[in-house]
Order: sequence, then C-alpha cells, then structure tokens
Amino acid sequence: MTTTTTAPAVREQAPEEERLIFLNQALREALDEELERDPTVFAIGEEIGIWGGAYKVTEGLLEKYGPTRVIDTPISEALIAGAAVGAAITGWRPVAEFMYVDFMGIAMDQIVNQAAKNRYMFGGKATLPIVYRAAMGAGIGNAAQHMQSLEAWFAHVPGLKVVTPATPYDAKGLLKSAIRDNNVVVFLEHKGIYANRGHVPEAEYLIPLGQADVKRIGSDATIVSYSRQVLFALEAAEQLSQEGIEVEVVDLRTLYPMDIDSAIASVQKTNRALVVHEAVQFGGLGGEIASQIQEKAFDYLDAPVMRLGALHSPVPFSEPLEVASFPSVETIAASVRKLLEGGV
Amino acid sequence: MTTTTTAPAVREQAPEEERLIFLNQALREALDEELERDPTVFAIGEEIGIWGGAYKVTEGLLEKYGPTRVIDTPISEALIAGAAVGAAITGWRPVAEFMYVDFMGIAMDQIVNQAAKNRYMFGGKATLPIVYRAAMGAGIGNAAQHMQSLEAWFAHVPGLKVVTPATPYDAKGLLKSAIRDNNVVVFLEHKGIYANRGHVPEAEYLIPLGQADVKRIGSDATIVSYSRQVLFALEAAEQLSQEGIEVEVVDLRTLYPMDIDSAIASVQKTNRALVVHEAVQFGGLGGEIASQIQEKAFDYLDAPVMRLGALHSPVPFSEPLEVASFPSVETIAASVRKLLEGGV
Amino acid sequence: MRQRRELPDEAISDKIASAQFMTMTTSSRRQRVTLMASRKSSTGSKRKVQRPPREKLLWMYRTMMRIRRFEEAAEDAFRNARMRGALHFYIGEEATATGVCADLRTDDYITSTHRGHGHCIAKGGQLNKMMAELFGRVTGYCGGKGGSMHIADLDIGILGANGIVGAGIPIAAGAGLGVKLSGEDGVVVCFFGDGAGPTGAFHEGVNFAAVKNLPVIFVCENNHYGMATTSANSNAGPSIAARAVAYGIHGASVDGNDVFAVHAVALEAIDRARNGGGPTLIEADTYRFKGHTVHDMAAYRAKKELEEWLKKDPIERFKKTVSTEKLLDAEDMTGIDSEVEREVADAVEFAEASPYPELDSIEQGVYAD
Amino acid sequence: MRQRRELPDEAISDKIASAQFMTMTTSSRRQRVTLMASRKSSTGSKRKVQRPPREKLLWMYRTMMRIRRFEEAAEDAFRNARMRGALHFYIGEEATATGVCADLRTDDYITSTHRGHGHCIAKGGQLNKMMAELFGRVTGYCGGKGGSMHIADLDIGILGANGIVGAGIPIAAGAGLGVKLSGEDGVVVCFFGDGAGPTGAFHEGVNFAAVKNLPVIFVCENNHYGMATTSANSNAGPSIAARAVAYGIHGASVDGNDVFAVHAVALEAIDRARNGGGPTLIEADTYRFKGHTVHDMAAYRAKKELEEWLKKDPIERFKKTVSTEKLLDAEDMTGIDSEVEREVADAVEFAEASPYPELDSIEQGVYAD
Ligand SMILES: Cc1ncc(C[n+]2csc(CCOP(=O)(O)OP(=O)(O)O)c2C)c(N)n1
Ligand SMILES: Cc1ncc(C[n+]2csc(CCOP(=O)(O)OP(=O)(O)O)c2C)c(N)n1
Ligand SMILES: [Mg+2]
Ligand SMILES: [Mg+2]
Repeated sequence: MTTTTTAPAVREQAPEEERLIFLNQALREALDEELERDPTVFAIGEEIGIWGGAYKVTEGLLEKYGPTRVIDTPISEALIAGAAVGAAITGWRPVAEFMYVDFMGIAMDQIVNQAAKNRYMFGGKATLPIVYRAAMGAGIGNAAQHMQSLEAWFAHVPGLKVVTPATPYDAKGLLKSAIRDNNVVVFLEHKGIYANRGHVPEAEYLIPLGQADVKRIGSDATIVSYSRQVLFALEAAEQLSQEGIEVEVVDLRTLYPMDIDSAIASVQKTNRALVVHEAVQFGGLGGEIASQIQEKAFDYLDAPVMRLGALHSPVPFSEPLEVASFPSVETIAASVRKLLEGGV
Repeated sequence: MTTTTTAPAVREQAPEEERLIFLNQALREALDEELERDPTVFAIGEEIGIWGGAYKVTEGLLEKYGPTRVIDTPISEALIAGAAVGAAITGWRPVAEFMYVDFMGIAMDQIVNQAAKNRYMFGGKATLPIVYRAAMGAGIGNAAQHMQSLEAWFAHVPGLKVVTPATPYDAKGLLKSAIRDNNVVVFLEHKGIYANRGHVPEAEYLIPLGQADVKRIGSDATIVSYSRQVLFALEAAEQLSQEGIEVEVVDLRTLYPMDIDSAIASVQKTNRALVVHEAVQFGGLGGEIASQIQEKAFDYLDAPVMRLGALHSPVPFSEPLEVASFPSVETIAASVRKLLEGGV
Repeated sequence: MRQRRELPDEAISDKIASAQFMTMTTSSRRQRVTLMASRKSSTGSKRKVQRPPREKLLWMYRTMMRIRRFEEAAEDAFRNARMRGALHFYIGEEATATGVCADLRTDDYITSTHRGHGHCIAKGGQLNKMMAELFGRVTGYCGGKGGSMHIADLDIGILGANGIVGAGIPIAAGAGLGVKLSGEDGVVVCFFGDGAGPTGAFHEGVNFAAVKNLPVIFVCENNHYGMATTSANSNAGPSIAARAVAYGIHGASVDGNDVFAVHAVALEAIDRARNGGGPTLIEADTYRFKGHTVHDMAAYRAKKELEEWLKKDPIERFKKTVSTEKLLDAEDMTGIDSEVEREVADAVEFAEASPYPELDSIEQGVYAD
Repeated sequence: MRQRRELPDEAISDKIASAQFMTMTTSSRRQRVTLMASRKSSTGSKRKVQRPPREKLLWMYRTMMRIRRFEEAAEDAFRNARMRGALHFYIGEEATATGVCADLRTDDYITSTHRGHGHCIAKGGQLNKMMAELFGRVTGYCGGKGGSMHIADLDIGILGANGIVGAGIPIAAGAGLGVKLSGEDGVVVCFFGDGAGPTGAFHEGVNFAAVKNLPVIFVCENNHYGMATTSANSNAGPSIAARAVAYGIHGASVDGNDVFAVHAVALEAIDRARNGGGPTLIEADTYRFKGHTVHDMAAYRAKKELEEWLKKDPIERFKKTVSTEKLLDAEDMTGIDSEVEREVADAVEFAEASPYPELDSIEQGVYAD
C-alpha cells in the first residue's frame, strides 16, 4: 500500500519548515528515544561507547546512559549475537551492533541457529526481542571484506525479520518499530547514506515493519528496490522523466515480512517491472521478488521482470572498478529503457 | 545438455550387470581414489578418522592413509575452514568435512571472507583448491539445528562453486571433479540419501561441474530441481505418467556455475516450469532459477513459473510435522497438476 | 597501561585455596588466581567433610534416580521404535548436574547441551513434559517441535538444551549480563562438554564473562570423549580448568562422579557469583556409560576403561557413602526408587497417550506478535 | 585417561627459562610450560647481550625506515586526496615486524592484519607494488583489487593482510599444518593485534596448533588499543602471553619497541618451531603513534601517554643503541636514509604513473580455470 511518507530523496531541495538531519542522526534519535522510554532496552557492540560507533550512530549515548545501557564489547561477534540471545530470552531488549554486516559471518550460528530458532524450537514460548544492526553496502573503498550486501542470507531464515531503510525518515521510524518488535530483527544500514540528509519531524512516529512505500508515482514501469538503490532509482526516474518515461518507484523497506502486494499493485498498473539491489545479482533477493511478481501478476506483464544487481565478484578496491561493480543511476536508467523495449 | 547418465532413481530395479552401491560408499570411493592419485589431497574434519564420519563417508580412510592424510580436528568449524585456506594457498588440496551444513554458520567468515575472496582480493594470483563437504537436508528427526538446506547462502557468494548431487553415480563423479577443481567448492550431500543405492561403474569417470542432467524426458511440464528432491520429482513424474502427464525432470546438479540453459531448453519444449527444492521457499534459489527462466523463456511460458520449497519455519522435530514441512512426492505431483491448470 | 578490573576477593580465593591447589602468580601482583587442580573424591579427603542435610540428601538421590530411570525408559522406547531422532544419554554423569543444581534457586538460570536430560531434571524439569517432547507430542515442553536437543523451561530458568556444541556459552554470558544489569543476585550455570573446549564460542563467552565480571559458573563435563575423539586430542594444555588462569578467574577440577565433591565446589562458585566475585570455571571429571548417541556402540573405547568407570557409578557411590556414614537408611532409598519408577512409567504413558501436533501448526510459533 | 601429545624438548624450554619467567607445573609431570613474563628491554638487561652481525643491523635499520617512510608517503597522498580507502598505520611498531622477520626465510610464511604494511615490508615486500596497490592501480600487488587491507605476495610467503580481525590465525594454523605434512622445516609467523585476543578464531587456531604441535609462531602486537577500547577492557587475564599456559605451549612477553629484544625472542621461537618444538605465543608490548585509521585523531588517548611512548620510538632507540655500542656509524644510517627516501619517492611516482585496471576486468580473477 502507499503510505503518505514525504521523505525526500537526497539532494532534493526541502521546504523551509522541514527539519533536515543526517541518517545516522535519525538512527541515534531512535535509539535514544527507545533507551529513554524502556529501561529493558540496551545497546551492545564493538566500539559503540567511547568511539561512538564506526559510523557514529551511538555517539553520545554512553555519556547519556552509562556503561550499563551502552555496552562496549571485545571483538567477539559470536559473543555479541549470543549474549543478545541470553539477555533477550531473560527479559531484555538488546540492540546489538555489528560494525559491518561482513563480520556477521562470525556470528551466523548464534543469529540463525539460536536467535532465529529458539522461539520455535521451544514450542513458541520464548520471546526474543533483539535488533541486530549492521552497516552494509559498497562505495567507500573498504574493499571485499567490508562492503557486502548480505540481506539475502537473513531473509531466507525463518524467525528473522529484515529491514533496509533508504531515508532518514524511514530509518528512524523503522528502527523504533524494530526495537519494539518482539522478534529478531536484522536492521541493515547502508554506509553510503549515513551522511544523507532528509526530513525527520520533531514529533515521535513509528513506521510499521512489513510495509512498502511508493516513493514515486509513475505509469510506464515499476522499479522495486530497497536501501540506497531506491535513491539511485529515484534519480534515474527523474532522468527518464525528461525522456517522457514515468517510472513508479516502490521501496520495500522491509524484506521480511515482504509487502509484495504493493509491488504487485504497481506492476498491475505499469505492466513492467525492474528489481534493483546492490547485492550480487545471482542468488540475491531480486530472484524472490521477480518470481513473486511473475507468479502473481503474470497476465499483466508486457515483458519479463528484469533484475539488476551487482556483478559476480567480490567488491573490488580500485575506485573505478568498485563503482562500476554495482547498479548506478545510469545503469538503472538504461535497464528501464531496455525494459520498455521488451526487456532482457 | 542431456548427458547419458543412467543413474537410477531409488527403488528402481537395476539391470543385472549394474554395480549398485550406497551413495556414501560412492563418495568414499571418490575420496579414496583422489587421495590415492594426488599426494597433496588430504581430508580434514571432525570425527572423520576413528569414527569414520557421522555418515561413514570417510570410514576406513584413516586406516588406509594414516593421520597425515585423514585429519581429525577438535570441534572448531572456523578453524577447519580457515586451516583449509592456509593449507590450500600453500599448495595443498584439502577436502574439509562439516558434519552438518547447519554448523557452517560458525565458519561463514572463513568460507566467505577468506576462502571465496582470497584469489580475487590478491589480484587473481592465489589458487585455493578446497572442497567443503557437508551433510544437508531434513527427514530424520534431528530437528531445527541439524536439518537445514542452506545452499542459497553459498550460491550467492562470488568465488564459491556449489554442488548438490542426487544419485550415487553423480555423487562420485562430481566429488572427484570438485577435488580436482582449482576453486572453492561447497559440496552438499543430502543426509536422507546416503543410504540410497545406485549404479556406479567400476571404471573411473568424472562428471564436470556446471552441467545439468535431464533425468527424465517429458513433454508436458518441466521440473527443475537438485539434490534429493530430484528423486521425489522422478517418483511424482511416474505417478503423473499414469494420469497421462509426462514430466521432464532437469537435475541441475551444480548450483554455481548453474547450467540454466538445460532448464531453458526444456521449458521451451514443455512451456511450463516448476522449480522444487527442500530449502525454505522464501529467498531460496528457486527464485533465481524461476527468474532466469522467465527472463530467458518469457515468450514460451503458458503459465507462470511455479516454485515449491519448504514452509516458512525452522524444521520441526515431530515426525508428521517434519515430513509435511518440505516438498514430497505428493505435493510435487499436486503442484504439477496445478501448473497444468495455469498455475499458482 | 593495563588497568585491572574488579578482582575476586581474597577471602573467597583463600577459602578455595584451602583444598589442594596450585597458585600461579603473574607479573601483576594484584591478580591472584587459585586453581584447585585435584579436589579428589571428598570421601577420600582427610578432614571430616560436612554433609548436606537429610532433605538435600533425599533430593540428590531422587534426582539422580529420576535422570537414570528417565533415560532408561527413553532408550527402551527408542529401541522399540516408538521414538525417533537423536538421543544423547547422561547416564553415568548424574552426579555432576545433581551436585551443581542442588543449591540453585528457581530464578537462577542454566544453559544446557545436546546431552541435556540430566541438567533439565536436576533444575526441576517435569518428566512427563520431557518424555512427551521426546515422543514428539503436542503436550511436550516444546509442543513436539524441539525434541530431545531443544527442551527448555523458561519458567524455572532452563534456557534450553542446544544442538550446537559450545553455543550455550555465549548465551549463558548474555543471561549473566542481564542478571548483572538487573542488580539482582541470581547466577547462571553454563553446562558444556569437553568437546566444546576448543570452540571459539567457549573463548568468546568466558572471556566476556571475565572482562565484565559476570555471575556465570562454567561447568565443563569432561567425560573424556567428544564422539570418538578424546578430550586430550581436542583440548591443548594441562586441563580445561587450568584455563581459568588465562582468564584471571577461579578454576576448579572436581571428581564429577562424587555428588558431594561437585556440590561443595559448586557452592563455593555460586557463593562467589552471588556476591559479585565473578565467574568460575569448573571441570568435572566423569564418563558416559552409554555410547555418544543411542545409535553408537562406542567400539572406540576399551572395554576395560568402561569397566573401571562403572565401578565409579555415581549412584552406587552415593549409596555407599550415605550408608557408611549412616546418613540415610535403605528404606529412604527404596521408597524413592519405587516413586521414581512410577513417575517415569506415568511419563511414558502420558506421552504415548498424547496427540501429535496439528499439521497446520507447522508455521505457528515462528514469530511473536 | 588424558594421553599427552608430543612435548617441547626440555633443553629448549630451559633455554627460554633462563630469562625471568614463571613456571606452572600441572598435574601432569611431563608437561612443562615456561613463560617469560617480562623480558624487558635487552639493553636494560644485566648480562652482556650478543648483537646481530653488521649486515643484519643494516637490514634492521633499513627495514624500519622503509616502513616509516612508506607510510608517511601514503598518509601524505591520502591527505591530499590522491588515495582513498582505509589506511591503518604501523608507525611506532616497526621494531616488532622487523625483529620477528629478521631471521625468517623466503620460504617461511606470515599471515598479517589490517595493519599490515610493516609485516609486508619486513618480509620483503616491494614498495612500488605496495604503493601502487594503495593507489588502486593495475600495477599493484593485487592489480588494484585488494587495497591496503589485502596485500599479499605468495612468492615470498606473505599470505595476505586481512580485513577481518583474528581471521589470519586459523589460516596460519592451516599453513603450519601444510608445512608439517610436507616434513620440511619451514615456520609460519602469525601476526595479530591485542584486539584479536578475544576472538573465537584466536582460540580455535592456537588450540589446534598446540594439539597438532605445528610450527607456528603467534605474535600478538599489543599496542594497547583496539579502536578506542583498551586491551585490558577486551582481554581478561593477566596477559595474552600468559595464555600459553592454558594451551601448554611456550609463551613470551617482550618489549615490542626494542628490535633486539624482539629478535632474540623470535629466534628462540623460530628455532623451536623448526626443530619440531611446536608453537610459541609471543606478546609484544608496543604502541601505534597514529590514530587507528588515517581518519582517527585518537582523542581517546591521553596526550601524556602518547608522549611517553614517543620517547620509546623504536627507530630512535635502535640508533641510540648502535651508536652507544659503536655498532654502526652515522654515515651508515644517513646513507640508508637517503636511499629509502628515494625508494619511497620512486614508489609513489611509479604508482601514480600507473593506470587503473580495465573496467571489463571486474569479474576476472574470481575463479581459477
Ligand atoms: C558446532 C558443532 N560441531 C559439531 C557437532 C556434532 N557433535 C554433536 S555432539 C559432539 C561431541 C560433543 O562432545 P562433548 O562436547 O564432549 O559433549 P558430550 O557429547 O561428550 O557430552 C559433536 C562433535 C555439533 N553438534 N555442533
Ligand atoms: C571480526 C572483526 N570485527 C571488527 C572489526 C573492525 N575493526 C577493525 S580493526 C579493529 C581493532 C583491532 O584492534 P587490534 O586487533 O588490537 O589491532 P590494531 O588495530 O590495534 O593493530 C576493529 C574492531 C574487524 N575488522 N573484524
Ligand atoms: Mg565429552
Ligand atoms: Mg591493538
């Protein structure tokens, strides 16, 4: 369904009355407000205290809440994930930070075999309100072990919810909902947009998990995306608009549970769909999304559902290679043109 | 392409001259022959020596090759994966066993950030000939932490190859190729078929990675599958044949690199496709396969590509629930009927 | 450069030190680690040992018998194909769970392992719900969805058995963190096997508990084998208890088949944890009388080795001690025997009379509302 | 029950024992673990220390200067926005890599870390290929695809820097396993930081090397900080070297800013490893003069602390020692200074003159044929 979100895309000029803040600031406000309102919430992770988090999301929170609410850990990702399980199952609401999603490989057993499954294995009795936050995505030259997009791993695991905001407004509203959710939520923040500014109202608000947001209305084709690629898609849409092509941009926002209905509704209107993500294309969630679209809107499709993801390689270090390795405004626009010509 | 494989589905009566052996025996022969032929090959893992492997794949090899070729390790999955990297990059060909794919979460960093990426990160210079073997799949009552199918995680990682045999014949030929391959191969063995018997010739043979095998010829619909579900699909096809429905069954055998062309060729003939795997349906490789089929054979499709995977839950322990949680001969047959009526 | 964190108070460490022990003094004078290298069977010790009160003795005997009879019944059901899945028997190790849990409160926590029946029973688990779970019935602890390796009873602090070796250790550290944050005086007992000694989870969990001085008692049940791999071939170093030195925490080795010795060591560790003294690493020397799983005939073990250990049967030793020391009379125990027999028989009946979960419940209980 | 595995030969352990040390004797008499708790600055030690020959002294000085000037040039390029990405400087820690690598052979292996420039240079890495890699050029060690955190030179045994803290440890164990299987006398040096001390990878890797008695030398560069987190707040226990006791291997603590002290400890460990004596865990006490990354101003460190350490600059100390002891004269060093200046300048020129990799090469080099 279309929500009334007015979150602006980056660079877009915002009206006077708006309060423009950075995305990492929006996340910090969400954490701050939830730490304030619920004494069972605590933040735990590496360098989230004195350092303030690698991307400064937790900056100032140690000073404000002290070392029992903002807990620095040794470099022990499996411990961080497992400690969250032990604390959550005994009544706490840990918000655990992994500095990079790339490091979650170390914690996959605790996240997948323990956090995600305990409730079910224990007969639906245990409740594990955990948020696992991590920075994802490429574009800043940290190379193959710091720039991956691994959301497909988590979305494939029953027991996990997965959230991937694209704007400061969504980031704040979704993180607050994730912290209040009684499930294990993997909350993935694209490191390339922490410094993006966008409107975030003073007044408290929540954005429910599992609701997509149509970020641009269009009639000729639908782009289904999430995280930073939504912003690229919006830019591509502006370019295409000059050419008379009006693209609708559906931001899934939450990958599980996935609001595929919003995407379907759009495709039934535009009859053409392009799925875009920064993760490696092969085996990425684009396959799930495209498959569901053709399953549920088969008779509406004027062309096969197209997918655009990263090339099949680890993220290269060298700048020109890195930026060419994942979808960009240009390649998205080109894909839409191709889609209108019948696609693939 | 169709190979001339004559590997029989389970229960099928085999001609006199055939040599019927168990699937775990076929794997043992492959390991034995490669240990024999190449002194740089060694096996490493938990309980692979004295115990002979949880599913007896390595039984007798310690006695034959000694503790320097068949290496028992402590319970240290990250070490096993990482030791394979260190040994491979210095000239060895380790075949590392993870008792259950479920335990690979502990080793994901070493497998994904080290093994899969070293060659690329080092400028294409390093060569890491590693086979990571693991038992996968449900059906024997070991519950949520011992019965997963996680191939989608690995197939999404550039630098890894993924192999999932369905028959003793394929298992032996593919494992030998995997051991000789100069890349990191994740070799997933369904624990529900270790005790299946099938024809394996005396004479040495190899099955190249990346080649699908059409295990049954049919004209009305195509089932694309891999691992044990191929056998269920073949049984379902026999049932459907009674009803006059002839199903073609394409066994992908290797998931990366994926021989999608064989699936496409079949669908162009049958105009209908059902993708079946035992992994959880949401986010499974069925999405990749279905997407590629509709991208490349859109105009040939008389119905949307259907997918059939496990329900969205951890694997339940209780027998009736467990067997009902993933695709069976009955649900596959039902899906094909539905597909012929227009699908989904 | 290195600032020291809160340290175990000398008094307590001296108390522990009163048993045979060795001391390792490091460059930092302020750091004192005591390690009981060999508190051998308390019965064998010189000084007159003080025994638990009658009520506790009866509880100990009943608990050990409940564990043994429960598992014998489960094995019987399995052998008769009335039950399936993976079963790991605790028989032979009853004294460890019993001695450790004897003084735990209902609001204390434990994390368990794949070999978890004994821990669950010693912490107060109900046999009928456990048995029903093994049978995969809806009346089981997990409604049949977990099975033997995933039994939990959160109401009495049992945070779950675990199918992943070592995985309970970080979870126990997290539960301990929660207790510390709450400011209460609860403790967490983390059971794990010698096979978990080499896991990264062990190191990350114990190091964190030590760094944060958490009320967690790590109990390694060293039954000398993983599956066929010996503890010595998987764990480097003199012993697992000796690792306490590396973490700057208290460590103790104890005869795991002597419920009194285990109880004494556990009491000291629980005391210390309740009083802010931080974690303890206990290594209990024991042995599984059965194979690794119900499928395993344990051909890799010397017949003689098993025989030696059978002589150290924890239940027989308890009986011997309480009768030599005239602490209980035969009737006390025969009475318990028949009560336990009946309880176990009832549990099996309850389980087999219970229905399987509904098929449409497969996707229920994955997510909370 | 516990069978002992092969043990370090007494002679060698007695040799180490000749320095200040503490001994922990375990229940097993055959197990002897010696731990040099504080080999303080060799210059400060009583006995007349034997210095390396002139050629080695010149190599040590040149190596430390190459590391420092290389990184100064890299930082300069970064500050002028001619380079991007994550840069972790080794400046201030030069004596550790230099002392450890001084007696490694080309066919010996090292695994490195995110702070790897020093290790790479000390093992014989080429500055121009390293600099070109930092600039993301096709002429770099990794053809521009790896960057600072992934430089490797397999031809000279550099198995790669690593962006994952602790991940090099299991890899080093695997390389050590390979050496042992080959029956040759090579050794593997595994560099890691104090921040890697709490990782599961550390424990799994060191335990395995100890269990299998592999020729691996684990060198912890304790620069007292992870990012802002102190070593003491992330590592429990008296020290990282003290953990050797838990693994039953040799351990040593050494002044990491004293290249001679490091060299002496490394020689003993390399000797032992080459002769089947198994692994050693060395902890080098050092300090990074710069922030954690090029972006970090290290505000979390006391100015005074930095000043104290600047006084212990390993290069200045080397100069002082060699002149006081009349081992080298000023000309020797000024000569090297200008050669290194030129070499570094050439490396920058080479790098900036080199092209970026072709765009169509993105998917090349992922798989081998
Ligand atoms: C991480 C992991 N690796 C391997 C296994 C397979 N496995 C189950 S029990 C076991 C042996 C465990 O030995 P120990 O910890 O000593 O416990 P015990 O069975 O002796 O009580 C192994 C290897 C597992 N369950 N989890
Ligand atoms: C597994 C993992 N966790 C976290 C990080 C982020 N990180 C990079 S370096 C670093 C600190 C490492 O400290 P140390 O090991 O002491 O090395 P130093 O930087 O001091 O040389 C951290 C936390 C990482 N790269 N890998
Ligand atoms: Mg054991
Ligand atoms: Mg450090």
